[in-house]
Amino acid sequence: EALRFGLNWLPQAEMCGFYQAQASGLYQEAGLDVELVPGGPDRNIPLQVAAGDLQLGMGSSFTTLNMVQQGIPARTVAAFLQKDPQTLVAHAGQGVETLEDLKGRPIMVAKFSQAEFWQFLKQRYGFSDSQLRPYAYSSVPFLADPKAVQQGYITEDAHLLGKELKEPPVSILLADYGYDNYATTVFALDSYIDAQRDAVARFVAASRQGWSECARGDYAAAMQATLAANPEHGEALYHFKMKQMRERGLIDSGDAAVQGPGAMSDARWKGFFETMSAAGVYRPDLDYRRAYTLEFANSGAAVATQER
Amino acid sequence: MLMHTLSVDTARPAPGAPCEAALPVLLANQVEKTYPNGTQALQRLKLSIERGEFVSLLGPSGCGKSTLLKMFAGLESPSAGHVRWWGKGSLDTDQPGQRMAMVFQEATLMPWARVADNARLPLDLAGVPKAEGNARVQAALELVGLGKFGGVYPRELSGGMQMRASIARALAVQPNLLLMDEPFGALDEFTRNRLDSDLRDLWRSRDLTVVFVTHSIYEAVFLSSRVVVMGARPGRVLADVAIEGPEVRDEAFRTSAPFIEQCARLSALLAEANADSAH
Amino acid sequence: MLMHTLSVDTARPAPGAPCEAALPVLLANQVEKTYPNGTQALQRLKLSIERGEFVSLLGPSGCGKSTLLKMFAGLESPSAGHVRWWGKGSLDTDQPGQRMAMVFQEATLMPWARVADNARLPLDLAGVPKAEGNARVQAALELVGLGKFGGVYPRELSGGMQMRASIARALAVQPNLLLMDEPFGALDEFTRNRLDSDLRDLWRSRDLTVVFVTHSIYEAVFLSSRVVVMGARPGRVLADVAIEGPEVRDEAFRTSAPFIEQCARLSALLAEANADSAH
Amino acid sequence: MENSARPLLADPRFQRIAAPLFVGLVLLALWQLLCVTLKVPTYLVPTPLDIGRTLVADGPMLFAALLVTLKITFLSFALAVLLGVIAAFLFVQSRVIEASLFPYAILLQVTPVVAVAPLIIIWVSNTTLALTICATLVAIFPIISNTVLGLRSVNPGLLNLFRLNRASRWQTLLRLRIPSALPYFFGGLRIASGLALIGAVVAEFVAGTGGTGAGLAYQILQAGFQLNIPRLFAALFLIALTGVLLFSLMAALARVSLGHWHESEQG
Amino acid sequence: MENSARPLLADPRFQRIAAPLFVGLVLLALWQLLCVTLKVPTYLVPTPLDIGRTLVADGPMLFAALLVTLKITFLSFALAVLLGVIAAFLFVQSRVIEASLFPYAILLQVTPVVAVAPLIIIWVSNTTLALTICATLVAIFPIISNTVLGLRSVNPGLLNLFRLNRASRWQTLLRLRIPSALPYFFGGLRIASGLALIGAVVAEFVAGTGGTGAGLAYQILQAGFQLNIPRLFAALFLIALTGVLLFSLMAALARVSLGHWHESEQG
Ligand SMILES: Nc1ncnc2c1ncn2[C@@H]1O[C@H](COP(=O)(O)OP(=O)(O)OP(=O)(O)O)[C@@H](O)[C@H]1O
Ligand SMILES: Nc1ncnc2c1ncn2[C@@H]1O[C@H](COP(=O)(O)OP(=O)(O)OP(=O)(O)O)[C@@H](O)[C@H]1O
Ligand SMILES: [Mg+2]
Ligand SMILES: [Mg+2]
Repeated sequence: EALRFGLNWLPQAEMCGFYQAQASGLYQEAGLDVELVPGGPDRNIPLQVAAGDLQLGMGSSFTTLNMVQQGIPARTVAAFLQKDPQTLVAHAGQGVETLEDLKGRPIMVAKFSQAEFWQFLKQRYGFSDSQLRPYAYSSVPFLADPKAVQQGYITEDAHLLGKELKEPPVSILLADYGYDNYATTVFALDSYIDAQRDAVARFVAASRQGWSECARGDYAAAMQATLAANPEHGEALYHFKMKQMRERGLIDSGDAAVQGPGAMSDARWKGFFETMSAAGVYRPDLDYRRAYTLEFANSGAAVATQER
Repeated sequence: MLMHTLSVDTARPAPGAPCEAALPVLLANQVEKTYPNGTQALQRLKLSIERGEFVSLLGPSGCGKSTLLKMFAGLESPSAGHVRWWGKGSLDTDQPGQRMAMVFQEATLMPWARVADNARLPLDLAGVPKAEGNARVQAALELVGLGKFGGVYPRELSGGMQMRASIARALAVQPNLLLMDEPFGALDEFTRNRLDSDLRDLWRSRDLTVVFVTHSIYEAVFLSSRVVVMGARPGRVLADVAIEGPEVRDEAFRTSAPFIEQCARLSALLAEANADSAH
Repeated sequence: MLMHTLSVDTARPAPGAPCEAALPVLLANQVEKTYPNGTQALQRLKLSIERGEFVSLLGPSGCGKSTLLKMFAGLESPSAGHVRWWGKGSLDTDQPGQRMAMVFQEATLMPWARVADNARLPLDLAGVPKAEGNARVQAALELVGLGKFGGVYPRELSGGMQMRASIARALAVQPNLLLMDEPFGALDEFTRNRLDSDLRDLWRSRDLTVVFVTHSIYEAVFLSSRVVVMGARPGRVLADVAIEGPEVRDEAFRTSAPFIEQCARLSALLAEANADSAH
Repeated sequence: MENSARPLLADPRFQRIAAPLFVGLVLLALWQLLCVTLKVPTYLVPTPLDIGRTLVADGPMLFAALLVTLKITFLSFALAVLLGVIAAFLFVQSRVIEASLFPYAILLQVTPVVAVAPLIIIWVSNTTLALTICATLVAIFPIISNTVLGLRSVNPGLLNLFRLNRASRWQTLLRLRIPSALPYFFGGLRIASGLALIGAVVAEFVAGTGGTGAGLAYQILQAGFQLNIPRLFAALFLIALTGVLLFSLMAALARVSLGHWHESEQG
Repeated sequence: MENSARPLLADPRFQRIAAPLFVGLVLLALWQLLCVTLKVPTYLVPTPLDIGRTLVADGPMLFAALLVTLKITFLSFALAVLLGVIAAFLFVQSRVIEASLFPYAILLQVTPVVAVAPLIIIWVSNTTLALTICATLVAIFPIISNTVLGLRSVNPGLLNLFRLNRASRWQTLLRLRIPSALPYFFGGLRIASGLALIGAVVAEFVAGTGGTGAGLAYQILQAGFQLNIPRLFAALFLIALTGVLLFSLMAALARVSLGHWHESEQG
């Protein structure tokens, strides 16, 4: 079974489980011929999936909600990061400790995120658009201004920004403040799922296995494959990211703690949808249940493979 | 020898021989030309030029000579009236015996091409084989005294040399109808006289009709079988004078009494034309 | 009246009056010119032109007349030898009494400017007040018969009219040194004769030195106090002939015996020059 | 053969407007037909009707965004013309100046906006200004390049005339080089007007703040993220329309300035 | 005043190379000095020495990336020239064709690559081809615009000469319009060469996959994310150098083709 899985960024540690499954032959064992297609800054993975160029894509809770809202039947079949690594970063010693401290401050936010976590912050914490400052794909403006706040990722903030700063920066993980977006999800068109139910199931199962190994710290194979595909990533950063993911329980907290990596729950989807529709991102009458299925990631079989 | 290379065409018909029901080579019938800015360059002009004639146009500066010549070349269309070529309403120079060439008032050379390439242009456009074209071009260049200048670019020539290059370009065509707009104005009298003689010889030896614009009365009388005097503002024909003279004209003719007499007569007509347009 | 507007300058010095230690207005000393492509246009040319002279250059096409004139205008620098203006090694036309103007062999008009604006250019560049400039330009345009054409664009003029516009541009400067490169070549004989007379009158009435290139021997004799005959390849002075004639020259002079005699003499010299360059 | 009572269809002014509209209509019809018969899904390529509906429905929002983008476009275009022309004037003063500085003008063109935007953001806190600078960087080079070319393409005879009359550098520039350069300059304007527009969009992509006061680039990005492809195309349509209008404006300017003398505007 | 044994310093060919190098050295020295005295942190603006060191240290990697970018640049430049010239030939056949189609050529210029790249990627699976198409879109318009302008800027006297000799459309194009258009065409090339380069970089940003076979854009992107600013500047330097070399190549081409007759290449 040949299958193209579109990653939403250049190969990096946040995709550990997939590379692990690929490199250690889990996909092959499952009878799948998986190609991990690297993404880039402005690639539109959902569009490529919708067009059939890719069979599976990597996204977040937003992805399939957007698709369903636009009348493209697609579902999230697994979510491998229970906590979105999204952070807001500030310099140390600027009086920033909690999310509330950032209210009213200028924040550099990528446009990509403005329809996502920014809407959550506006809705839940009363942030306003007047705080927005441009984020030009670079942290240099942040470094240059001690008062600056920018978006970041818990997996890399301290490592990347820290080396240029005297004190490590303050990272506020939005997931800790009720931002329950699933990250590193796997999604596909309904039509594909219906036609290739078995292949999807095997892909999710093998990926769960890969992610379980990553969560345990067995990620050597994944790292090697990732660095081969993206030499600029660097080994040190990879280790740092893995450490962060494991320490912060990004992979195996929440539903995954019980049901294994990739698991999701109706309640969390409902809560997330209600928050975002209240923020005006989605029509309140949108049937959010059509944006995911628990059929694959929450199956008992998956838990069993985890304990192979 | 040069003359020979440039006159391989059929010899000119015996004068008076009935040719193609004697249709004029050129006929301008009640032609008017008003330029977009409102200048009326020609007014109800009527002129017929028979095969084998050598007609010179004389007239004050700005009287419409170039306009008329361009109309004869098919480059301007009349605002009223019409022009006929060999009896037809449009030019078809592919027809044998109906080849046309023109020397413009400016040299009009392509700055990017060498002199020989400039002169060969009409031949290239007509698909004349390279070897034959080169021979004809070289002959024409030598005729105008530029035999050694085929390889230089136009901007390396003096004004008179540029004009001669453009004359060579027209001669290389071996035309049956040759329109020349002040071709020898920028040449010294010596060269001019020589080219006058050469042109007259060429005309005599071939089936060639020439319409020649000049400001030199002497040149007009020396060359022409007929001189048309034009008046200005608006341009029109004031006088149409047949020139008496021997078939073969040489330096002796230039100093003969009939020559001087006819020059004087044209001079008077021209003075009238000038007075007329200055009124 | 026209003449008056164009000759407000100081009257010309009495002939023979000692002026500025009698330094020549123009001096070409052993001047050579070899163009980058190797053509030797001038060879060891020596020529001195005194204040108040009217010198014509005659010579076969391509003998270096334009090159020499451009050198006199400071537009070409000699490859060897040197040129002096009023005894100095460089031109300084801001000096009173040392204004220069030139008529090029081509009309050289700015296509984007109307005729009057074209003619006013040198005055504008010299900072002449608008009103005075306009008056001088209008007078000059009327002198050349373009009084009604100040408002049109160059491309709406005939070839001869363009040339006259460029003559008007030079005359409006009221120069003390006037360099003219075949200015009247594209004009009918009537207009040409009139402008010849006008130019001669202008020259007589002002402190004006003229260097005049022409192909017309008659014109050269009629106008000049001196005629220089040049030979070609390489360009050099073959003869330097003082012209005898009355101070005031009119149509009668054109038919006088001395006139015809001098023309014949120059014609012979010119034929020599041509034979010389054709050898 | 001229005819003063020319029929409307043969009038060049009419043609200039009607012909592209006609071609446009044909293309749109074809597009609609293809989409419908091949059942192309809307999220892949929307039909012109879909786009039209979106244009109407999202009109106010898109139009507001367009105005923001237009502001940057005009500011940067004006700046590019001003600075570009000054640079060209400078370069044309001597071959040595040109040789020394032209390579550094090329830097302006070949440096990706993405790479310099972060630095610009640091130095310029005003977003409009930052965006204008970015877009100017994109638009300026064709102006410099074409203007220099034009200022050099001077009839040598006229140059002699000016030298003869002891014209100062400044006079030669003003009265000879500038008029001679106009055809090239307008060619540069035609290219730069489009680049200023695209520069404004790119600058917004990279350095825009987004949010409420954002321009068309933001709308395009968000529509892309949210797979609202009809809106994306509607925004693209507005940009294209602006580009065509800008171009026509430049062409009209060239016609007015050159029509009476330069051959490029004849016939 | 010419001198055959001209001293080296006055030789224009020498000046053309030495002058910009000299200016460059002065600017680099100034930059170094400013960075050192003002203690500008490396992550903000690295010193030229830092950049040089990085260039040496990361040389093989950067050079490999440069080759990838160059490939796209050349492919798209060639394609832009080919298609642009064909389009220009077409447009110049009649004012109606030009009026009908020129607005659609403008679309090529004003459509942001970022917006169309996702669609192109879907239709064209070969990455090199997809990148080439994107970069071609960026580079083609100046070629079309300048070439059309040039093909129209024909001496009316020469046009008469060709009409007189019953030259076919094709002959007129080949022997009159094309030579007349060359100065404008080379002007277009000068602009387009830089745009092809920047187009290749932008296309890689937008549509590239990154990884081992990736070009300079990937290096810039990654260096930016990882705050390896010296490497970012080293990559930018390589792009700038390529741009200048491309430009010089076009200028040399123009000099060879036009030097013997066109005034823009004289003096
Ligand atoms: N393109 C044009 N637009 C407007 N008027 C023009 C145009 N060409 C010529 N004219 C006008 O038409 C008249 C005749 O011009 P034409 O060139 O035919 O004169 P010509 O007899 O050849 O003069 P010359 O002996 O000076 O060459 C002139 O008054 C001129 O101003
Ligand atoms: N720019 C140039 N480059 C090379 N050779 C040139 C250049 N200009 C003129 N020449 C050559 O120099 C010689 C003299 O040219 P010049 O223009 O001075 O002649 P002229 O006496 O004015 O001729 P005419 O009466 O035809 O105008 C000619 O042989 C010409 O070919
Ligand atoms: Mg004429
Ligand atoms: Mg000359």
